[in-house]
Amino acid sequence: MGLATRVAGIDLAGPAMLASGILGISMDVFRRLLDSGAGAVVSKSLSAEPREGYPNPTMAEAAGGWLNAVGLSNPGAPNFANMMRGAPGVPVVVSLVGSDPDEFVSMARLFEGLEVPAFELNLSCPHVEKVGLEVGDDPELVSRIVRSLKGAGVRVIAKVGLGSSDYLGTVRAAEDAGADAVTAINTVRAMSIDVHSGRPVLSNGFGGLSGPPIRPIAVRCVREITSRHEIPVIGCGGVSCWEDAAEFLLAGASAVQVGTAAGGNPGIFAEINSGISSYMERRGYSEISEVRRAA
Amino acid sequence: MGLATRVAGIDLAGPAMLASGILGISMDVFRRLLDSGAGAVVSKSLSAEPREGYPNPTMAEAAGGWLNAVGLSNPGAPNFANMMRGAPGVPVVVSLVGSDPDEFVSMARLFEGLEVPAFELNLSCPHVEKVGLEVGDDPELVSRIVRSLKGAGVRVIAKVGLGSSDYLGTVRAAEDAGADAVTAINTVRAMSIDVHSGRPVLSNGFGGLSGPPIRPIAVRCVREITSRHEIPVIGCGGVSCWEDAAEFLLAGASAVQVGTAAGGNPGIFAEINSGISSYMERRGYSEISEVRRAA
Amino acid sequence: MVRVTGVADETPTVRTIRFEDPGMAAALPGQFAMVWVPGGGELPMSVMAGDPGGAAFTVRRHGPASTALYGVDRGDLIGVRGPYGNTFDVREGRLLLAGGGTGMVPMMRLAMRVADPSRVVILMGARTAPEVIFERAAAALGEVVISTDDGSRGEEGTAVDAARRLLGSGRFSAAYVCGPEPMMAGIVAEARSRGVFVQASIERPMKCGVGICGSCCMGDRLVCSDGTVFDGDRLAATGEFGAIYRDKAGIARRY
Amino acid sequence: MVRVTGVADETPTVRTIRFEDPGMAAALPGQFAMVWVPGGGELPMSVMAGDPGGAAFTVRRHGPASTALYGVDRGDLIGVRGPYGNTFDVREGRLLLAGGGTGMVPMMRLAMRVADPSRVVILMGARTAPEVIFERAAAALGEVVISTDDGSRGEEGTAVDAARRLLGSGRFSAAYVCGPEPMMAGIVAEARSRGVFVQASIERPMKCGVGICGSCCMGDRLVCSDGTVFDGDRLAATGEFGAIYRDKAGIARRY
Repeated sequence: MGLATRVAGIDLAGPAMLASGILGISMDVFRRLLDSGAGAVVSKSLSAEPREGYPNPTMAEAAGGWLNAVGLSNPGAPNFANMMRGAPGVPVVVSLVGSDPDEFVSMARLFEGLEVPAFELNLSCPHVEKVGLEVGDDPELVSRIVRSLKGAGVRVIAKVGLGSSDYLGTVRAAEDAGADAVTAINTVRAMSIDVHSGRPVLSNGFGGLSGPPIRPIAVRCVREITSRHEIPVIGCGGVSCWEDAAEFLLAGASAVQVGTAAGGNPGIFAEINSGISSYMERRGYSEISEVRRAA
Repeated sequence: MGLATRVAGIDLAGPAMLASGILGISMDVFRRLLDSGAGAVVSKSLSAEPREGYPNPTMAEAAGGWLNAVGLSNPGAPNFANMMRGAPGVPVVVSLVGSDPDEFVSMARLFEGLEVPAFELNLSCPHVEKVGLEVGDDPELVSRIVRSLKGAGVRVIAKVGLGSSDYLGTVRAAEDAGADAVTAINTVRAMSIDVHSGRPVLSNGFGGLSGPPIRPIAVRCVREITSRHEIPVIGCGGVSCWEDAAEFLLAGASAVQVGTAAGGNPGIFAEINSGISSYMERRGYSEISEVRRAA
Repeated sequence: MVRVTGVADETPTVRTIRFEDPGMAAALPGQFAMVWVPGGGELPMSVMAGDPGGAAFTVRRHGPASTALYGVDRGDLIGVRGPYGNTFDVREGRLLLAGGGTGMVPMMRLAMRVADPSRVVILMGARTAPEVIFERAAAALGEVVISTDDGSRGEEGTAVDAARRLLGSGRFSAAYVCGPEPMMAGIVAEARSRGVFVQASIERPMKCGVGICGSCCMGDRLVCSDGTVFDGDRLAATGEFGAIYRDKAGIARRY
Repeated sequence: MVRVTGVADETPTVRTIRFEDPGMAAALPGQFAMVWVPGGGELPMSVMAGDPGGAAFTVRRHGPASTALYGVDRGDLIGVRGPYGNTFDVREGRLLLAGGGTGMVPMMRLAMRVADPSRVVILMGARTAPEVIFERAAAALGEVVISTDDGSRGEEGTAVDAARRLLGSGRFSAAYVCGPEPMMAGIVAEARSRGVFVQASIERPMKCGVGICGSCCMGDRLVCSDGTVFDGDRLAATGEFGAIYRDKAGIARRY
């Protein structure tokens, strides 16, 4: 009975990966999470240049989950590539954010020779203009970006979310352009306003909702994608325990990503592995993929 | 200091209306809710013919809210018009669901002479095919439906939700066609799967998520609409207390609808009225509209 | 989800499904659960609690969901949510508890709560002898009176007839009833005409169980969240009790 | 949101903001809150608890958020979430508590918790006399030693110098420190070189406060959720303590 699985050509030690944007700027933290049972780790979304992001407040509790508008703060792809070079033996799925094919390709080239099993394209950040959802909402642009990266010979995961066009069109564009997998979904664009001050709780006003409130929406998207498309799907959105991970697998996901719930609890990966392992044992499954096929 | 307000030509005794689909098949229940402080009540979405809806389970708890796929069960517009005729003195905003302009107009005609301050068009039911979101995702069709109804001389509220196209396009179409107001948002398409049986928790598989988990998404939509459009907006999605109602008003809404939280608690309208009243008193406001303008 | 720990036949069409769940074991008389049989549907069920930590549903197979629940086996998992609803107002003095069919469940729970057999009369109504359930258990909780429509067991006649005779004795300070709505309506009317405090635990089709969907409305009341237990006066005020029900589309129909 | 009940100047640039909140009043020494000043930003603040039900933040104005918090008035509403983080491991014997600037807050809370002035030495480091805070309150909680960089009050020199002298006496079983990271690094190194158990409460830029954003990482540790309090040995193992911080973009920089 194995928790190890393979998605989009990426070998995962377990079905639960660290989602992008969580805990993602220290190679030492990545190593700790991989040692704790994470199947893989995904970096923060890297841009061509460093970004400071938005001022605090960038995160606030909302609806039993979290609302955030960190503003894609990141050290920039060149600095991150250097960080990886300085910490060999820590494979990282590198998340990239940008607005045109050349930008993505030149960022990807920075990681040549490093342990990057795949690049995850953030096509769905809901709170930064010109990148993220504005790219994902343009299937033709998505297609060109994916084709360019595939032409550069790297594995590509397209991370989609609920924007202002049909996200299934983005999935179709990514699949047709040769993407290896899809991650669904990103945070959902949302807002909270403090009634006492009359002000939005985030400095940016709008943010992305994550955690338990979006799980049923994410499960729906995974099911919608896997019932119409062949491309492997990595489920993301509110996974907080092994049952949640199993729910995504049953919806058709090949693996899951854990975001908000990994906050303050690096042990969650071991908890999920243990729960899924017992679940598989009770059901007589020997491979993760059997959970997916059981629904 | 008055809680009474006027939205889209509809006089509301208070800012909190009963949302469509909740408690909506008994005139006696409507009367009780109006007596309990509801500013107005909206019927279940009525179709041209009666609908039994989906078999149970049609509702399940999810993510701190509820997932439902009732399947638009309703007695049909003709039966409902008769119910209203038999219970004079109970004004009801009538929610309609259909797929073409003629169908909407002939349903609306059934209510001539009855106390129907407005018709709310359900353009956003996420779990029934051919009506609901499939209509709302087609701005041109929305435009024709609204124009036809306005031509018939009735007030029209367009209820929008997150479908597979830009909901703001639906809002624009409704506004341009002369709609009097917009209700935002409907439940959000979602799914839960029971890990023990491997089955979706609803008989229909997909359903709509309501309650606290969708509030930040709904607040965002209200803010997005009111920052781009002039049309009055009725905020709907997870309002559970006066602070939530105030949050929607601060986001730009002219009134709110209460759905899930009215379940088992008809007293919620009085609670919201009392809380908003104290809030207005503390701030020195004499009208609901001042809350909206304070943000 | 809870695991079924036992299944027992009560009659050829009625079974009791036992399971363990601390929340349901604490359900009050009259409270119900929404019970989901994966793949088979969901329905409201009155909760029988007995053994420490244990609870049970007694189900008669008729529609698809009840037949699915009737068909579960020991070891199966079923979904339960609740308990929902209110409970009875237990009065002093001598009490008549009248149950028809699986409407006996809340009456048994109520008799357990009263826990004073000397002041409890349990009237068990059934169409025919094989449909009488819980007889032995009831005998430990109060004086048992059985009526069958065909006279094959106990008094011949309806439960309403039997209740009329018992209430006519004038010995009762309160009556409680659960069963088919026409039966409840008859007994409530009998009690009210004699000035006897009466409550009924109503069964109506439900979708949500928590006052959202409105399926179970009776006049301006919701059975799930205002009830299931109502005073006779409130029931009479609805204008619908025993007279009007709503079909799946919500159309009001006469019984 | 909580309402500010009082504001008191500690120095020309440091103020204590009092408010009432049962959750924050129960914060342990070393725990912090994320404090939001509507329109002014949000920042992590060590929680001072004192009066029953009351709590306070002591803030030095430097950046936009701390200046906004410094500027609140009695009656204003501020947002607080938390308390977050762990607390100190209080050892037996004689304890050195060293605080620099507003790093005195957790040291004061710790001294209150030890509640035995006879075994507490409080070392208060400041650049210059007017920046010494909490002196009177500290005197009730232990023996007070003051050091100023310019010698305008107490010993002349850094807090690290003073701690070196005090630890050199060999009388301490443990040392606790909070203040600017270079100061903490110096004192932690002194204590470790002498085999004295030492803990530091770390301050790093934070966005979430709950281990999600990673802004506060130090090696493989997160200050918000693994700390704020770490043993000296753990700090040394990070390879970053006192040496490397991350800017807003997450780029590692040398102090």
